[in-house]
Amino acid sequence: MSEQRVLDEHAHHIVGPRVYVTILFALLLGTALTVGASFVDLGSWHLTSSLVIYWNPIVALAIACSKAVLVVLYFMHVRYSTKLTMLTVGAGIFMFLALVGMTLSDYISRAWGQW
Amino acid sequence: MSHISPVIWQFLVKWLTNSALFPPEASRLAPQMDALLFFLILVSLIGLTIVVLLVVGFSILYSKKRHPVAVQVEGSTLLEATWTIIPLGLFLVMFVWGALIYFRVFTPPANAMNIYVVGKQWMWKAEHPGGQHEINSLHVPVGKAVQLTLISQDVFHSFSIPAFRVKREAIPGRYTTVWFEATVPGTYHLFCTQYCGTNHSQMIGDVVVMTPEDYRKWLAESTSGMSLAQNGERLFASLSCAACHNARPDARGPSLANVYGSKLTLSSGGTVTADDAYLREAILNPSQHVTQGFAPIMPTYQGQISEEGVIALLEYIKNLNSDYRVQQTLTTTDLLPGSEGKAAPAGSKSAAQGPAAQGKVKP
Amino acid sequence: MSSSATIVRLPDQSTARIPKLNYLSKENGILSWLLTGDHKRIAILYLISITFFFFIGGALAGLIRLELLTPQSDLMATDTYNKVFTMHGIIMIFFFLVPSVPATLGNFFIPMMLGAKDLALPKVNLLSWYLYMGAGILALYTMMTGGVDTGWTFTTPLSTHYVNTNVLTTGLAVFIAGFSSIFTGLNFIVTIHKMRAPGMTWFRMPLFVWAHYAASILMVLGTPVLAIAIVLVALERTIGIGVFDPTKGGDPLLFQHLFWFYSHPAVYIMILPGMGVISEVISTFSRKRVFGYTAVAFSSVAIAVFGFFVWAHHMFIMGISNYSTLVFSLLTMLVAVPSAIKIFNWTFTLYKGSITFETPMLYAFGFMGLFTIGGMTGVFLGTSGTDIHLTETYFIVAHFHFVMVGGMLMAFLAGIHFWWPKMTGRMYPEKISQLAAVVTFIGFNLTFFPQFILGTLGMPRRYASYPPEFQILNVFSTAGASILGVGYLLPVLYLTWSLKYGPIAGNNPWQATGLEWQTQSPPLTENFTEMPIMDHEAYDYEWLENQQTREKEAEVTSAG
Amino acid sequence: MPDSTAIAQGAPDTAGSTHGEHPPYLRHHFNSAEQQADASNFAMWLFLLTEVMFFGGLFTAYLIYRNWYYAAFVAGSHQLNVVWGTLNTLVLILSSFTMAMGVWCAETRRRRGLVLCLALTLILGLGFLGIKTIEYSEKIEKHHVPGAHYSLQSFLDPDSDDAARAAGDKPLPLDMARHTEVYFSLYFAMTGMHALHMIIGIGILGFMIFRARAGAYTAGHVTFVENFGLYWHFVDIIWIYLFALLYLISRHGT
Repeated sequence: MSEQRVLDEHAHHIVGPRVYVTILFALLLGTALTVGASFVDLGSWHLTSSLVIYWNPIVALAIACSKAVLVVLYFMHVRYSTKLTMLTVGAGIFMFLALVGMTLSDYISRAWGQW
Repeated sequence: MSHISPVIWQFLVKWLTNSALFPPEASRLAPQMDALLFFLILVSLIGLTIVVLLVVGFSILYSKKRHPVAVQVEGSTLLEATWTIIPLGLFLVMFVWGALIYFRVFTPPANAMNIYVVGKQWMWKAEHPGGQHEINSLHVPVGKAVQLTLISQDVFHSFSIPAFRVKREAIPGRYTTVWFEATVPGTYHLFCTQYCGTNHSQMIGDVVVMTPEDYRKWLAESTSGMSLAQNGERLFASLSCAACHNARPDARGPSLANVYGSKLTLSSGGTVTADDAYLREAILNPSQHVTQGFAPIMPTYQGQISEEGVIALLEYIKNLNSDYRVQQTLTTTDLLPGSEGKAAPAGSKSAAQGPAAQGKVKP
Repeated sequence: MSSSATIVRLPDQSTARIPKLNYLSKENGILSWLLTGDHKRIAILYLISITFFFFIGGALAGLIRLELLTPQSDLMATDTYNKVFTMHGIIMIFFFLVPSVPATLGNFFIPMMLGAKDLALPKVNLLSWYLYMGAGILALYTMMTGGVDTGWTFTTPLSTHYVNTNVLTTGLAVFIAGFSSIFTGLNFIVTIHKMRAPGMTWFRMPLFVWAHYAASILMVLGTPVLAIAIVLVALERTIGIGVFDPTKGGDPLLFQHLFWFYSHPAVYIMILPGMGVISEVISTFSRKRVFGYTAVAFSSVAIAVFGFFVWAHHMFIMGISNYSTLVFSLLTMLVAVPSAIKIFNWTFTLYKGSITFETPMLYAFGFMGLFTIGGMTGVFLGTSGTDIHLTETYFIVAHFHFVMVGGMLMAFLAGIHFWWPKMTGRMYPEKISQLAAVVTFIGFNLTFFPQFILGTLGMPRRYASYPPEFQILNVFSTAGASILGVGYLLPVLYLTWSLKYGPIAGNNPWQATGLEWQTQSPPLTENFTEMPIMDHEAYDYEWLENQQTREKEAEVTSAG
Repeated sequence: MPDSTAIAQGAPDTAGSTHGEHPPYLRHHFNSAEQQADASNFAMWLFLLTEVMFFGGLFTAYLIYRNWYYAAFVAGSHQLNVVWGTLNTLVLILSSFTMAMGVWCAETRRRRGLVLCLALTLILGLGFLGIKTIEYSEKIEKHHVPGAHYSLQSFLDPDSDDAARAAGDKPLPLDMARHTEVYFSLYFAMTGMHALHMIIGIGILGFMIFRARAGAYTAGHVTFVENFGLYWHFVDIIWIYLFALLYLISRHGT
């Protein structure tokens, strides 16, 4: 990307249109996939009589996550930015999971009855 | 002492003579709870003494007068490890000990007698299996394990008997249980300790612990004529539950005889124990609790039965150990005044709206 | 006291002058304050406003104590009483305790301690003060127009369906106040990461800054969850959505999960900055580097991290699963450890020091005693077994007042007395301030210690009337409260007095080592004449002495 | 999002003109333009952190009730229009792309390009809100807004409802049907919060276009554009999840 001069306040890497276009198409593809997947029954996996894993939600979430990751890494430049930024993103994800996980743990274990 | 104001002096005397510093121990659990409590107090006192002694001691030894020039000390890994590990160890002991007590308080013994308690703004309603109702008071026999099944009709309440060292929240829409075994006859405080609105501080009462014979006497003279189970039976009939829940070969609902406490397999595949909580859910949200082999056709009774009504039904189902009774109720249904307990048409939202969800069935 | 018993070194009053050019004299006029970007001026704005709210909350506390003087609810009707304690809680927590040390002392001194000219985002800093004031005024308006009686915890379904008081406006006030503290915390984190002077490595920062860093993390990550919980309560009240409504299939306990996810870390937001103050004070008045600097620094971070995973210990008897109870009880035990570490490290900072007993040090001692009690009684409540008996009684009231009032407020006063000469350039009368410290300590214990006994006896909290046998202890408590009130009024009086008549303090009256003391007091708007270089560890008293001798030599040579 | 405007230390007129050698947009309390840029960028990330936790509460509630009332959630999601939903997802992704391009234009000092990109982003954002309005009005007509007027009709009697019939829904038992209200509570809470963020973003976009035409962001100081870009992408990410969780629970026959 020869024509880009690095600006005085930007030591950091400038992401160019080529990357953005690629990501755009990846995201559009992901959307198509997830909509498509939701119309097919991907079946389930019976671990026990009570514990059953359904694939549809898992696939949907997996696609959503990969789309999110693309946006974060390229549109939001995390891939090219400092450790600190990555750490911040990591902290966000971690606390989010802590909130969801630890709250859910209560609800799940309530179903186990008294003891 | 003459220079102390007479008022304060009076207070001191009164306090020292007739005001306790520690609540009475009136349940089997209380001494165990207090043992832990004293252990905690002891540890705290020791810790506090250590800190205070060190602070005071250092302040005297190393005051600027005595010790004009400070000696820089970077720190000591050994010391820091000590006061990291020792407290941690103590805390873990407290955790385990506390957990054991917690287990005890919330796991009632099998032979416990069950009393239902419904909390509502701002009163406690106790329902004895014998059909005795009481408000803001609870009569229990001495030396018998008593299990309370608590539920709230509106907001969070909390059922607290300090002398027994037990406390449990009454939650809207869910049963909670706690148990105790009173050891000393007498009258004790009963508080609502979860803030529940304007008259929170008036939601108090007495727990009366009686000798077995007194208790029997009390039961006899305060009975309402019909037991909870009998009320339940009438309700069972008037809601014509027996139309499906009769043990006939073509019955559309499972037989309820001896169902209580049994393991059920649900149409969803999971298995559950048919306890109070499950039966309550099965009445109010049936479609999530369909027994295997039956169609999800049972209508919901959400908003049509009062909590007392549900409790009566539970008592009936609990005591239902033969299908014969059901057949009887089935035939006696038409004898009952049909109006009674005839609920609003299913699906009427207004009935389910928030505080309006008071039952129309008063046995 | 004799000169050897103090380290206070004031300049010669006959010649000393307050520097002509400083952040107070830079500009004049009300606008120069309302539109300022200067962290020091914003800190002063905060100081004034939180003092105002503190005394409103205090007045409400006075009413509560008066009502409880007698067993019957005779001073006011029960619902009035409920409104009073609710507003007391909301004002004290969201409008005093949370912003108290960070927004005033933190705002003022974090940039100076780091050798920066200002916080990273001055406009955001000002914005957060405006948000705070807006929220505060809204809360006061709510109080004037009928108040709210849900208790500061907004417990559903009480707050959504069973009260018809101003829950919405109060909720909005708390929501806005929350964003104010989010922006403060955000500002601190950015400043600490990006604005440190050359040589100011992480492990050369004063522990005050470490403590604020930890607290800021909690503010940034915790507060939004409270915000969304309040939004949902508002929606449930207005259009009647069913997220927390048991009659629609919602779970009222979910609200408490979300609420306590913020409100438990919030107590660390409140106490951590106070701990930071104590570290500074203890070190300065015993002329010693804090014992085990790294341990204290990391214990702050540890508290912040563990603090996020213990919230459900507020719900042990409220119907969370027994398995969760075990997990959360265990984690609660873990979070208690770092606090113990801090206490002992402070204690051993005194060891082989050269201790003097100026007012800030007295408050610090008070803090250590009271916080130890408060912390230990916290373990009583974290222990799932005893929690059953003690929770929701006056024991819990006493516990968090020992931590919040006995701990945080003592620390706040210690900090105010410690940095007052730097903020105003003037000294306060030492004797009377020491008296105030002692009065506060006595009054506090008399007020809140009886409440431990009351709680153990089983007296429930939030009761307008109570069984008569509890009266004596309540009378003690009320008597103590009045003494406490005096203890809090005194500083206001003599500190205001000192603004005009106090002796000139000079740059470094305590001989403290922090960068903030190495510049004039009151400081310049840009804090330092030239960017300071941090060439020594924190709390390096040798460095300070060499520095001073060097300065003296310089004067001598310039004079000769 | 009031703080991103506050973060903008961009305006040349508010420059610390005292330091001659420094670029005009450098605020006096920073030592270098790079420090200033890093600081505001980091601040923006921290703000997004708070946003994550803000939505975190909603996602927690969603997961709990979805597990409890799965059937109700499926029936509820069948009331949403996948076509509109997908269209909105595409619109938002496209707007994210134009925003990213805008940042690039600013970084490489293309004024025209920047204005164009921002304008496109704005239009797409408005398009998103427009479609959302259509969807909301459908819900209002069907009385699927939680509260006093909530109607269970489409769930008790799916044949009376096109969407439900199309999805081949079976009638829900009354108790489960009632729980669809929880689903729609969460639907409106989540999409509503998201839409609110969009509206704020569009407001800021308008302000930015105005400034960009004056060349404010193409003179080397692009922090504000970049920070806003971060915000916009974040809002995009939230929608990516909302779309998957609210619209696509189960589209195949149950």
